[in-house]
Amino acid sequence: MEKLLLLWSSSGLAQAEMGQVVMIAVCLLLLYLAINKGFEPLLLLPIGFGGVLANIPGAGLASPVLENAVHFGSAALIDQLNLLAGADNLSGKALLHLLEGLAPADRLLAESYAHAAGFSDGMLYQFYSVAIGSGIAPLVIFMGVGAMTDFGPLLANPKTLILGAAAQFGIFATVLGAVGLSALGLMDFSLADAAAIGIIGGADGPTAIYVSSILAPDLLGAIAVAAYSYMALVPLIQPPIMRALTTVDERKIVMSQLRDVSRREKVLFPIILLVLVALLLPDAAPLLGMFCLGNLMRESGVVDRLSDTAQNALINITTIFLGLSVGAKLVADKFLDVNTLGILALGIVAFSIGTAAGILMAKCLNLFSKQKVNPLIGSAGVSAVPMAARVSNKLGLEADPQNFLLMHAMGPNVAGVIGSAVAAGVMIALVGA
Amino acid sequence: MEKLLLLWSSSGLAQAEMGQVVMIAVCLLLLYLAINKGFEPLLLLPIGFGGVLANIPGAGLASPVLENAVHFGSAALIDQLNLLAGADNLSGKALLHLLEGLAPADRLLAESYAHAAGFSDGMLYQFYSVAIGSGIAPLVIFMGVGAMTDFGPLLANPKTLILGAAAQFGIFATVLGAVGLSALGLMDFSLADAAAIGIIGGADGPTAIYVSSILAPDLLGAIAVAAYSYMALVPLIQPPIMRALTTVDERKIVMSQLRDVSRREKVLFPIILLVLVALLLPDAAPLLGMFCLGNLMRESGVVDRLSDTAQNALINITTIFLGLSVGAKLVADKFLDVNTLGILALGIVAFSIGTAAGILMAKCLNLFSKQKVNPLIGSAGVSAVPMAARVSNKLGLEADPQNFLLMHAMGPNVAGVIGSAVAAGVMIALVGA
Amino acid sequence: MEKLLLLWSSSGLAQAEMGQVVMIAVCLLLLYLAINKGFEPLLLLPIGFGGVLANIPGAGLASPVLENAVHFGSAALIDQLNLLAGADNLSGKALLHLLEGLAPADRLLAESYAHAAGFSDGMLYQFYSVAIGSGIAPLVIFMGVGAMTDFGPLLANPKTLILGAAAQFGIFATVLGAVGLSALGLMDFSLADAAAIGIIGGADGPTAIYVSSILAPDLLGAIAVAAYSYMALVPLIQPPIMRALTTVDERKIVMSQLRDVSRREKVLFPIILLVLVALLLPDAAPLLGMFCLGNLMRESGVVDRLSDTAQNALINITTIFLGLSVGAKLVADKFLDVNTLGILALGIVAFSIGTAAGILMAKCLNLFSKQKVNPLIGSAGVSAVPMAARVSNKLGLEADPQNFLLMHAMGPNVAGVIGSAVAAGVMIALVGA
Amino acid sequence: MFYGMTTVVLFLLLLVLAMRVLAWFVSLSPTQAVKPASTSTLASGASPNEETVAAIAAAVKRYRDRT
Amino acid sequence: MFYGMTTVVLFLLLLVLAMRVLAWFVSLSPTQAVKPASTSTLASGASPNEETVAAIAAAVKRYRDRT
Amino acid sequence: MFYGMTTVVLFLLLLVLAMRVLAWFVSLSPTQAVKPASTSTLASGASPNEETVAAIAAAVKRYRDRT
Ligand code: NA
Ligand code: NA
Ligand code: NA
Repeated sequence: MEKLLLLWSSSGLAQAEMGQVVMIAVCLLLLYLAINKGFEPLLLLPIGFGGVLANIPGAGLASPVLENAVHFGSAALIDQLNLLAGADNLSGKALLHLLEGLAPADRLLAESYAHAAGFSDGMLYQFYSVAIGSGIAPLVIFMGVGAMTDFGPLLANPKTLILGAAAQFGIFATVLGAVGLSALGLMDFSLADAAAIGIIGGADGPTAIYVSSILAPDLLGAIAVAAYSYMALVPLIQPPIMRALTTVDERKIVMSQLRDVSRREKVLFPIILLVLVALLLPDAAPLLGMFCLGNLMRESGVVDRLSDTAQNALINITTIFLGLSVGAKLVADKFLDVNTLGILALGIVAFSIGTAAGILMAKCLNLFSKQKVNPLIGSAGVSAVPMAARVSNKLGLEADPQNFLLMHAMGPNVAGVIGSAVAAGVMIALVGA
Repeated sequence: MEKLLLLWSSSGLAQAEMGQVVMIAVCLLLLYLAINKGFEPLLLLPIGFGGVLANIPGAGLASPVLENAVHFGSAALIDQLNLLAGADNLSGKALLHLLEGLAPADRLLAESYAHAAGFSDGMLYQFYSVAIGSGIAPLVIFMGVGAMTDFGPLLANPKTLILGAAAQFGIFATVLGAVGLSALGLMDFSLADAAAIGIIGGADGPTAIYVSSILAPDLLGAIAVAAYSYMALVPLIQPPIMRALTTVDERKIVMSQLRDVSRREKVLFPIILLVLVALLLPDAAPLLGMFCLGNLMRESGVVDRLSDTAQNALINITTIFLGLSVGAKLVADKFLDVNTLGILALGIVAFSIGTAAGILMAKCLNLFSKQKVNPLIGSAGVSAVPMAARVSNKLGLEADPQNFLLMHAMGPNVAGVIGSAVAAGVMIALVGA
Repeated sequence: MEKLLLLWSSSGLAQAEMGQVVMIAVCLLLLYLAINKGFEPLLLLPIGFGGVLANIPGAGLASPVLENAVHFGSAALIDQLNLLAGADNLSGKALLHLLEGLAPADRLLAESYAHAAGFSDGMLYQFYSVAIGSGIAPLVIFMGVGAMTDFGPLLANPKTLILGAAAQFGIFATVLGAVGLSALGLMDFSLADAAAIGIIGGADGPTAIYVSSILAPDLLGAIAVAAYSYMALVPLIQPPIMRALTTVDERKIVMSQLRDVSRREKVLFPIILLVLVALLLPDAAPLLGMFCLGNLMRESGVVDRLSDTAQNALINITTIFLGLSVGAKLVADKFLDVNTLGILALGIVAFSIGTAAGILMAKCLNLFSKQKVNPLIGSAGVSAVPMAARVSNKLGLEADPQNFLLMHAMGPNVAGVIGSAVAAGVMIALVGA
Repeated sequence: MFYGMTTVVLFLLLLVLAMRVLAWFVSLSPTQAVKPASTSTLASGASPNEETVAAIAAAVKRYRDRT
Repeated sequence: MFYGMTTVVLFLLLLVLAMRVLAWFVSLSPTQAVKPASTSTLASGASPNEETVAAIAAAVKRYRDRT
Repeated sequence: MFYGMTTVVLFLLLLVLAMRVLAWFVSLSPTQAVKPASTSTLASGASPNEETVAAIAAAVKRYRDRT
């Protein structure tokens, strides 16, 4: 009977906290959206699944060894840890906080006690450390995205890069807004938090995860969920803004055929981009460097087997573990917080401003240029490849069933990827310093 | 000449110990069985190969840096390590034991001495740490197995899950037996050892490796070899037991066609299983969580590229390193031990009891149910997917050439995977506590 | 304005040192050779790209956390590190040197200060640690190469193994030369350096990287670049030597058809090789062990899915990170050194001697054997698979348009892979001891 | 161990129950499989419908043929 | 280094010898290739023979067609 | 943040400029694509030309058919 009690007390139901149950429900909702509504399932399915695992009561899958030891350790172990921490009868978060502040040698000792008592780093915590804590997984995904990206439409019409630049305005406006609202006491975000949140407006998952892993790891879960959700919602968010800011005549503008782009241009472009980044924006070098490597592997045509692997096996493996790792951050005490609502609100603001800025910039360009640009492609500058470009194409077809904008919109679309990576580098340089 | 002597003294022959030679022979036998007899070659080939590498005299491929330093270090290094260990003139295992007991900071210092003297962690030791020490590789393989598993036959006939439950009786009976024999002084297994050995009866490689990496790392090599060998021997082990416990009439029972299972059921099943595990059996959450993730990726139909990778590149890569890592545990002083014989004996007992329990449970179900179950499918409950189901099918065809049991046996077969993972979680909860 | 200054001061241009600019130019040249001239692009493209990244001014992508902290840290952090190092007002390399010499516990403390100040290990440094520092990546690539290698031609004509042995003479002659020149004060290489440089003559990339990661990590960048460049230049380097050392009549020698090799021989060969290595040359066990594993997976025919993965996804993934990691060693203070010129010069000497030794050995064999060997296949013994064999074939066709030597040259060609791995083991045993 | 085996059996019986409930629950709605994402309202932009596919194909073709 | 080169050559000569022994050893038995696993007694359950394959195929077909 | 946005825009404008220069530079030489490696002198041994391919194919065939 004693043993049954032991099993029961180790069961999840007995240890469940309200927050964990709510988070599991939230994550099941994410799974529903991913599977039934097609919300960016490649990421949101593993994220939602990881979130369920992270919130299993009593399993501690998302916790480091010391946290597991403090939460589930025997009285004797807790005493030992108290002694080491120079404390007396502390437990829970107070003890954990002390232990985490110890000098490395003492901390290793505390961890060795915990290991000896049978505790270990949770599975998801290990995934997080390797995939995101090191910064590697988003970079590897970016390499794969680079290997999937065709810069042809952008090279054929360099002007569209300006649309990709304009769309980053959403990022900076949102950061300012978040800082302002925090100054007014309405929200509670540091500058680093605000910068990480703003990047949601870049509509680029790996970039958002990379930046928030550096600037605001505690907000990473909410930021990633917001970024991918809004990317999935692009077909709902963008059209009203696009219709409001354009006239029917503008939407009917037919753009001229894109010129031919030689292979030589395509091969040189990632190298030139790399060199410019190297010389001017070293903080964007990891993201854009890996992106350019992927693109160069694609376009050079001499390492097709590497390019194929980067686009398939490697990016898929990384995506699985990246998703689970993001899920590790969907724990109640970090996600069920009023700040998460703030992040969701600011995220959609960033998206909307970015969309609007792209369109307005396109209209602005038209004032100075003979070659008119259909402003509908401006919204594609937020990236969200290739969804935003498809939305541009769809609205163009609504206005004129013969006006295919897809290829034209791919220019600002891929420019948006570069733009938000550049913005990320600038943020890290400004805020991290 | 001096140099030739140096080369000779560094050669394997000069340093070989009897145990290493015997282990190399054992591992070559494993390779023979894998290649020529088709014994689970996907695992036993890398395991056998890793075992040969681990026993190369003088190479220390399976040893951590300190062990290599203590075994092959110069007199000066040994003196330095003695000083650090507070010992005097110790060497070999005595010194190593002291060093491993040092506080982390001192141990790091000892390791830094060893690194400075040119020693390092052996290749297989590194593989073991990353793949098994962390617990990750068996979990990743379980994800791949999940992505390969079709729960259709089980969902069509939920009753067969009970057969998968019954077959786990072999696990628990064996644990009791091992504990009993140890109490009688006939064997020498702790409760944790016994639990890890019992899981062999689950006929599920990654589960057995996962459990023994937590409960009995020293026995891991023997347990993994026993588990995979007996899985390969299922077509020899099971039929006599199946024939002995069933009448010809029972073997001729024709089961009704399985009903259709909708995609919706298949998508919801892994989620429901996950939630039940989360709430009731957190200790089984890593294994069953990853399994359910793989299955959800498969059935959801929205992340086919992830599912493909989990079933191919990722599981293959992991299998190679898992096999080599298991091989790292096939070293003489752990394997050439009377306990290994005990493990082999207990393992086959567990298999046999599990097989019998599944069949008897099927006959028992028939007492209470109108829809008769062919008891031959009960033995498939031990898992060993899909071998055990094929054996059921084969014996069914022997009794009646028109009686195809394969699909019916797949129900208990996949249920056996769930069953032994649940049993693993229960073991870890009971014994690890 | 202040902020713009901050951004400018963090930009690359403001921090660029001459050496970095030169190294970026060198790496762009590597990219040019890889892409436009087909110089071993699978490795030289990622190496060159990694080299550009490693030299981005101010990014510290190839540096460990302490180096980044010392270079870019605030005055307060530098003070803190000075205190810890027991120094006063040191900075730059002097401080770094002290910090790297600290006992592990203090070093961890220093690193924790650096982490707290926002610094971290650079991306390429992380890749290097995991891929090369651990020794794993070259071994995994060797496994893939093993899985791609057909030993049929070698087994059909074992004599050609002697050609593969002779070609290793280049390695040892070069080591002697480097040691001699250093003794004369003309160069400055230690014995370990010389051994690592000599392996360039093995014409085998992963072997060269593996050996130099153990014996001469600082020279790794130059050695890897030299090895792959000369392998790419085999069609230029070898023909003049081959023509000079053979008569037209010798080049016209027609070799008899190769005998059939049974699958059984092909399966047993890697096992026999493994056992011989295990007993006689434990220091070559990692390299040749993984090579034999790959080949056994290929030939056994029972683990095709593992063999396929080893030849594709796994080797491709590893190649990408191996290349980037080698690039991490292409930093100015290690590469822009007169020693690099020495390495390049010695490397081509090693190649040339190896080529000549292979051809002369073939002629020598012809003195004692009735079955004449076409000496053109001797040069293929340097390995550089399959390029050197193709060169033999080409020169054979020049002499006699019906004399196809390709299959005959594959024997010494794959023998050269074994030969240089054996030589690597011998080097490590002799020099590492 | 007795309790262990009991737990395993109870858990699996619960799972049998859950599977029966699931089958009953699924049988309530018409036997359609889960709708493919492309037919849901939201995803109509995400997963292109027939007409978008045609448009994309045409655009790509024109882009490729433009020389 | 001289001893190093000697070792390499000796090892490779030993390997040549081993290959000759191997070729001789293999030539003793009839030149059949290594038997595919499926024909060995043990594995006959593991790797299904013709009749099992047919049975499985039939079972799968009936399972798929059962609606 | 104002400076941040400015930097982004300036950097991207520079990139536009670089792209225009690139396009102009590429247009100087005849519009051939980058030569495939196999046609360069150096790589002619590396990437086999027609005749080598034929030779290899013939050699492989003879090797395979030799029994
Ligand atoms: Na963007
Ligand atoms: Na089982
Ligand atoms: Na070689």
